[in-house]
Amino acid sequence: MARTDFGPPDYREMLPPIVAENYGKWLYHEIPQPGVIKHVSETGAVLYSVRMASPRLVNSDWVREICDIAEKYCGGYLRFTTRHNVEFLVSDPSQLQPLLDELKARGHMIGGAGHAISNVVHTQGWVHCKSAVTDASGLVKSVMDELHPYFSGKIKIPARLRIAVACCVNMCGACHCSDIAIVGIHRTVPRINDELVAKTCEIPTTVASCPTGAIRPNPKLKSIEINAEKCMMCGNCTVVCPALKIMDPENDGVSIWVGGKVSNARTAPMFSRLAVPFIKNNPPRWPEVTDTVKHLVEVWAKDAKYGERMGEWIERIGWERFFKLTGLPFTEKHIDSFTHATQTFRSTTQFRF
Amino acid sequence: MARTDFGPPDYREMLPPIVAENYGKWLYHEIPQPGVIKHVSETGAVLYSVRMASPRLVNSDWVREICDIAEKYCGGYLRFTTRHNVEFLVSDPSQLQPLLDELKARGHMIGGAGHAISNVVHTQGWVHCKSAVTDASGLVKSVMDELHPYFSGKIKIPARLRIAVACCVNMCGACHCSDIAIVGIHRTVPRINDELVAKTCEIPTTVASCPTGAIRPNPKLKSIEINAEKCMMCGNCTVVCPALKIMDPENDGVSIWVGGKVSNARTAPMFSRLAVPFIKNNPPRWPEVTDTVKHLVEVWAKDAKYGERMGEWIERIGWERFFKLTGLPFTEKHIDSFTHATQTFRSTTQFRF
Amino acid sequence: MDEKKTTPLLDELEAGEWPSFVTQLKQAAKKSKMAAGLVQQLEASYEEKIGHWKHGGIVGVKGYGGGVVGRYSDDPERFPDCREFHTLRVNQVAGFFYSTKKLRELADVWDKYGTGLYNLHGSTGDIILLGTDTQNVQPCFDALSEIGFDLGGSGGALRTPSCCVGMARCEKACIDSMDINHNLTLHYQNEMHRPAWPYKFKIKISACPNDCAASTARSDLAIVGLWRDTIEIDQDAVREYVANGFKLEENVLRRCPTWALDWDAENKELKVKAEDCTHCMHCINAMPKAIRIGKERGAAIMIGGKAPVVKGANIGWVLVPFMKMEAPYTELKEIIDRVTDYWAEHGKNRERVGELIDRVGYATFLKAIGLEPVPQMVTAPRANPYIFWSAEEVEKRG
Amino acid sequence: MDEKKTTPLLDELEAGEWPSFVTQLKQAAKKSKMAAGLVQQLEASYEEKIGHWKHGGIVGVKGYGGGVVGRYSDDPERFPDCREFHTLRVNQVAGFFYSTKKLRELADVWDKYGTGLYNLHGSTGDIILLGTDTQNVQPCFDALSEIGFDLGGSGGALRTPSCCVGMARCEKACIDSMDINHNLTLHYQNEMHRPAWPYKFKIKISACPNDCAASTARSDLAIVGLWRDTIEIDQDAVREYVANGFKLEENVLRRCPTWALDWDAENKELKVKAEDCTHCMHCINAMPKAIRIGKERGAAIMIGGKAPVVKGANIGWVLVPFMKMEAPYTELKEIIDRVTDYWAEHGKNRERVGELIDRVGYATFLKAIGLEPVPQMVTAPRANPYIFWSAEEVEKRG
Ligand code: SRM
Ligand code: SRM
Ligand code: SRM
Ligand code: SRM
Ligand code: SF4
Ligand code: SF4
Ligand code: SF4
Ligand code: SF4
Ligand code: SF4
Ligand code: SF4
Ligand code: SF4
Ligand code: SF4
Repeated sequence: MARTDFGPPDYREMLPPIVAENYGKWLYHEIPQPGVIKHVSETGAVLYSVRMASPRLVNSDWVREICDIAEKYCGGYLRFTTRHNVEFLVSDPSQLQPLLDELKARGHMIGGAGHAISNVVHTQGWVHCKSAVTDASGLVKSVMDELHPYFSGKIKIPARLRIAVACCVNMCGACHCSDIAIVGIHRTVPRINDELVAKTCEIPTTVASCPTGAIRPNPKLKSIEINAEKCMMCGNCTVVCPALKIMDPENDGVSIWVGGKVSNARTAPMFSRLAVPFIKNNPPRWPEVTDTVKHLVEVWAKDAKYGERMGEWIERIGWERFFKLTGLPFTEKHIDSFTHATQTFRSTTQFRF
Repeated sequence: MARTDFGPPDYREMLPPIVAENYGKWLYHEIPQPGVIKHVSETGAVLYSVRMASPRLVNSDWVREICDIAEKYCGGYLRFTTRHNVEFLVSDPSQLQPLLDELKARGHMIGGAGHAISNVVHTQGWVHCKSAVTDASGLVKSVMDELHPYFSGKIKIPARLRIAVACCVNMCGACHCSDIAIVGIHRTVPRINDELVAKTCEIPTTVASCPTGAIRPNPKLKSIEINAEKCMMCGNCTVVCPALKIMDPENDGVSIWVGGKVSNARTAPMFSRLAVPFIKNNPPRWPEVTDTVKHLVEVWAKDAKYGERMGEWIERIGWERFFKLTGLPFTEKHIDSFTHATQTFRSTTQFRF
Repeated sequence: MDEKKTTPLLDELEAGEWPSFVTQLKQAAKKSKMAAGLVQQLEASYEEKIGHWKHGGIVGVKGYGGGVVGRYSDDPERFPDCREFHTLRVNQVAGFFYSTKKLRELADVWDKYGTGLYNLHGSTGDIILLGTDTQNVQPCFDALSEIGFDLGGSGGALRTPSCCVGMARCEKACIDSMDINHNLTLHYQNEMHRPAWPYKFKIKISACPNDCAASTARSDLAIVGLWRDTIEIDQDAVREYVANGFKLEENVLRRCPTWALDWDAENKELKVKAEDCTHCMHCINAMPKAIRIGKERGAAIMIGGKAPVVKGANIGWVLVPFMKMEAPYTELKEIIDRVTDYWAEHGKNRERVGELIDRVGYATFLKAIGLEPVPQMVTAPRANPYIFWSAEEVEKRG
Repeated sequence: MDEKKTTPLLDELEAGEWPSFVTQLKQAAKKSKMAAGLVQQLEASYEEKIGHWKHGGIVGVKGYGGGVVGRYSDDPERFPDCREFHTLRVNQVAGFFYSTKKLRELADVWDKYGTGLYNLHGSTGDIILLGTDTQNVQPCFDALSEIGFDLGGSGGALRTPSCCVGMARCEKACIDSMDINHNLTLHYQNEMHRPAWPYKFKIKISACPNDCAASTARSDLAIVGLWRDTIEIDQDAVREYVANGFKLEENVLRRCPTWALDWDAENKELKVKAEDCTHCMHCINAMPKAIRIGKERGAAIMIGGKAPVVKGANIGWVLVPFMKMEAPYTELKEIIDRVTDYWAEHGKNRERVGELIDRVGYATFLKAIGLEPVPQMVTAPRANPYIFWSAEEVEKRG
């Protein structure tokens, strides 16, 4: 029998010597140029980290290519970031420029550090998930083809901006707390295959799975029925009972959310909040989505103060002004209708016109 | 048959001439001395309003006494404030001092204007309400006997401080939004008189009246039973079914709440929040309550900035420090357990030690 | 029973500087047996730490369904003199202004038909006449109507609206709170006197966001005066404040919630970024001689304020960010009617309008009363993806 | 089927500057039939605007209950080459550091047993090996174990913990995030590999409140480094910033959330009111050469973070405001055990720990796991009067 429960390789064996030697001794950092972070240690050691964009969905040739590069310039070590970029760790300053040159020559993109748009945290999409309402990788590629100058530092912005994409409301990733999030949503009530329900689904479990109590048994058909007025198209019942189908190419699409953040820097973490309730799926390039995202970035970049994240900017100017400045319509969809909805209703006369 | 639906006397017939003449024309005001507000009109008219404490629960002799005074100094008009103080409106500046002297001579207390503690908004208590867990008037009297120097201006404070007292959680008045609130609470589960329930109560209505679903029918006895673990002692069922008794002299008492406000000045209105979960009823003078309230006022007055209300002060220093500075214990009772509880849990590492 | 006539506990509440309600009670007790009965029962409550009133029966006057709160002792044998102790809720004058003549008439009536005890005023704003028996209720009301005082509301009905002093004595008034109060009170007499609603409904009016009538916190529908243009700054007066050592930076600029104010030290000018001002009143409150409310005045309507019973307290939510307020307040009344009609039809028993909105959703409520959603209604849009879509909004499926 | 082999829609995603996943897929397709099948099915999804995967069956390796996500095409006739397309979740190295040697070994194994397609990394942090069939799962795992790579979690189990780079390359690290990550991953192999819990459970570790691992938002139990004494200020370095035109007032003082910083312009000294600092990182982030984290270091434990399904998203709540973090992290593990034991016992099916806490109440939860309530746990105490009292806390009634 195979070994089990041995865990991952020990990180200590995966560290470049400069990191092992200066572990816990770093003093400060600078960002001398886009995508390059210089860390200085109390030992005097200096480390340059070069950040390279990755499509995240990669193949073995790509893996071998970055290994080639890391062997050439970085003693055979590299790392990935929590947002799926690659980092080449250069301990010999003379190797920095040659590395950058080679990356450029090979067509790789450098950037994402400091006040920039970094890689997009995203999900499986049609590539691999059964729940996908849209394709995450395609959206990322389309959006970043527009926004790459904000990654590479060609266009400067006031602060970090984090984008995330999720192919359904499960939001595998960071959508609930991102500066801009793109989330696949349904807009129609699940369709019931009564015969299949009778055959394959546990009725009580299915009824219980609905957070709004929209489902009740239909004893005549040994199936269930859904109260359309109460259904918020969350899809939860379809996970429990595969005889319910919610996928609807005509009506599924994406929503756009803004102003979330994760860090505790300055302000507490914030949830992303609804900006655009619905845009139709328009593969392969989702032009309405990319236009909207770009527009949001531009309006924010123009009006925000130095260091002010999207959500902090909106908090300062107010959502009233956000909708005015962006020109996005405010609709009844924007008003919360879920459990803690009342907590978002404004109970003060302090607002802007 | 008597006239009906004619409404109250017309306010226009109840206004002193200076008010009628300068209606809508006031320019600015000053508070030249405690309890005296000077309003200046664009017509040049000057009005002095003298604010006098009232016990609110008064008799006809008292009414006639203030009428006497108003006739002597104010042309036969007076008003009450929204916090139940009396206001004498003096249009002839030469009458101001004599009025003040006479009020003093008669033993009345002047104050409550500007940065002061004004009258206590309160409720019926044992004087008149069937739901009263404590006596509101007695608490007010006891507390204000301690705090009157803050009303009369003998002790200065950084901002307005509003106190409210309610004899049960119905909070008739302002307790849910007061700088300091004293609220009568129960701590034991209603006792059931099964026979009486069977005779006098609608079981389904009683079951439905419980917000936590703690009540279920007891068909054997044609009565109900209460799940003690789920009961939050709100008393709602006892309103619907008089065969349930929640009054418990041993265990009823008062709780203290802080940091609420009503105005939209600077900050949005705020709810009062739990400071002390329970103090035993100790009539006639509730010394533990008055000590605590006085202590709260003193700690706030010492630490708050100019113009900073209790809730604004706490917002600035944090609840961690509030509990430290006041020495009040923080307990599991302080952690919300009701509908929107999670919205008060701290989801950031930003806090003080 | 005679030793009972001493009230050692209550007596302690006659000491001290704050005006004593016990003194008021005892004075009344000298003239009114019923008031004397109350004193005895109250002393017992102080001794036993428990109230002695029981669930009220229905007491009323002809033609009205409310306005009287029935009250009975739970131990009429022991406290026979206050076995019945009803209160009448009486419409106060808007702004609580009175001529002494009117107050004296009132005192005479109440001495005749009741204990001569009052709350001036009740927390909702009524004149509360405290303590009479069933047989005196109708004669008392008849006598009140002679002198022009009508009853307020109780039960599933409108309560007497109440308001701040507003234009009568305040430089910050953006609307005529007292006139609105009086007008609505007259207009809605039927809704006040004949309970036909799921529960109580309260209206309060403050003429500016300082909210001296506590309207947003304490009424189902609050009318709060404000302006939609810019604050008015008298630069000379500002300079005078500054010259007198007023801490402009610390006490005003830093406290403006939106940093809308800037002091141009060079030109000695206070500048306001109009689009940033959220009319929080602070600079106006702090410098009443130099800063005034704007010129384009009206009111915000806030909906759903209430105390905690039983789903938790609410502070009213923005329903209409701005509405002009000119007599006869037709637009306002239309909104009130649409709100109360919808609530009357859809509200459950003992469900305040705020709880109804919570239950059905704000969007549904707005649609039902015909208002467009605007961002002022929320502090932030939804954070959850659980959006409702109706069949009409989407493409039909094959 | 041959005309199907063209992929006009996907091809459009090879243009543009951003690295193309389509290029990656197509390269893989050249070597792997299964990858080629995926490309065809994906093109169909782009055409039809609908996914083509169906509910997965259970696929696994011997000895483990999870770590493999089974995936089947919903139209195997049409897309026979990717009729099975399972993924393996593989424990990443703490901090995502790799020697190229290890990565090459991995690539060799995966080319042999699967499509050669990966997510580097999955959103939870695993190495995701994307696409193999049922018969290759076990051999693949055996080969992986040869080179020292173990599986991650799926189902009702712990997920592979993940962390920020921390001490390895960051001056702000208050704790050794990578070591904690590695230690916990090894310690909890059983909890990861043999699902025995109501639902998934995630742990993430960030070595300071900047939270570069997104731990508070994205894990059930987050460990966030911080300090409990004071920030360290190098006054000379501050002066240098100021001398170089750094906007101290505008960019630091005004942005400190608690106004804890003051610039003494006379003595050119930056002062901090230690008791006001909430370690928000801002001044440290803004002036990394001048301001450093404090000396008394440890971590806060945050509980309950998660995505929206199905009761709404949570950002983790303070469970422990401060805990020292020294290997072997015994105190931390005790807390984790007590939390997961309680949750395993009381959680409903598909109920995350945050939802459980919401349901039973924070006080109940704290009591169950033996923690004292402290004010750091809440942003404010309760505003409603609905306090629970137990029979033991009150006087017995007769
Ligand atoms: C490499 C990485 C950690 C890792 O283990 O992989 C990292 C590294 C650093 N972060 Fe980060 N952060 C990394 C993900 C994050 C994340 C998580 C995320 O984006 O999903 C966050 C939370 C983002 C959010 O709030 O939504 C994050 C919030 C920060 C912040 C606070 C930013 C803010 O103002 O809100 C700082 C402080 C700063 O930059 O001033 C910071 C600072 C830094 C510093 C400067 C720390 C240091 O002194 O070394 C590092 C250089 C970063 C840079 O990009 O400028 N890092 N950082 C991650 C790089 C991801 C990437 O490829 O872009
Ligand atoms: C692969 C991955 C997305 C990716 O492209 O990286 C993923 C994929 C799936 N997630 Fe996820 N989740 C992934 C990270 C996340 C994250 C992010 C994180 O861990 O930081 C979240 C948000 C954080 C959280 O856990 O709440 C996340 C929240 C969910 C949820 C919603 C859970 C909730 O309580 O709200 C579901 C729904 C469920 O469990 O039924 C879900 C369910 C799923 C399922 C298993 C849906 C399903 O039943 O088929 C997806 C399998 C897709 C597939 O075909 O492989 N996934 N999922 C990520 C795991 C890779 C890894 O192991 O590294
Ligand atoms: C007379 C009265 C209105 C009435 O129609 O009766 C009134 C009158 C004035 N209020 Fe008020 N307020 C009155 C109840 C209130 C209330 C309601 C309450 O306390 O229940 C509030 C809301 C309190 C709260 O937030 O909890 C209130 C919040 C204010 C504020 C905002 C205070 C703040 O900083 O939060 C101001 C502005 C100021 O004083 O700077 C204000 C200002 C004023 C001014 C200065 C307005 C003016 O320019 O004339 C008046 C003189 C008041 C004084 O006491 O200094 N008034 N004021 C009420 C006197 C009650 C009393 O007897 O004490
Ligand atoms: C008399 C008065 C207290 C006072 O001492 O001034 C009062 C007295 C009672 N209130 Fe009240 N409420 C009074 C103002 C209020 C206020 C304050 C206000 O209106 O600004 C509130 C809070 C605001 C609100 O309406 O939410 C208030 C919230 C309640 C509640 C809780 C309602 C809720 O939805 O949370 C109840 C409970 C109920 O209705 O069952 C209640 C119920 C009661 C009852 C009718 C309880 C009962 O069934 O016996 C009390 C009758 C006492 C009695 O013996 O007269 N009373 N009640 C006030 C009415 C006088 C007046 O007409 O002017
Ligand atoms: S977000 Fe939804 S569709 Fe996308 S990978 Fe996660 S569970 Fe699948
Ligand atoms: S989609 Fe969601 S809301 Fe609609 S019936 Fe299914 S579980 Fe209920
Ligand atoms: S607070 Fe409670 S006890 Fe007091 S008057 Fe109101 S309903 Fe009666
Ligand atoms: S007191 Fe309240 S919580 Fe307890 S049983 Fe009665 S209604 Fe329910
Ligand atoms: S609410 Fe405004 S207008 Fe009315 S009295 Fe108070 S300060 Fe004056
Ligand atoms: S009214 Fe308030 S928000 Fe407007 S400028 Fe003055 S202080 Fe600022
Ligand atoms: S979380 Fe803090 S310690 Fe970790 S990498 Fe980010 S800044 Fe550095
Ligand atoms: S860490 Fe944040 S809270 Fe502390 S002094 Fe610096 S900016 Fe202020």
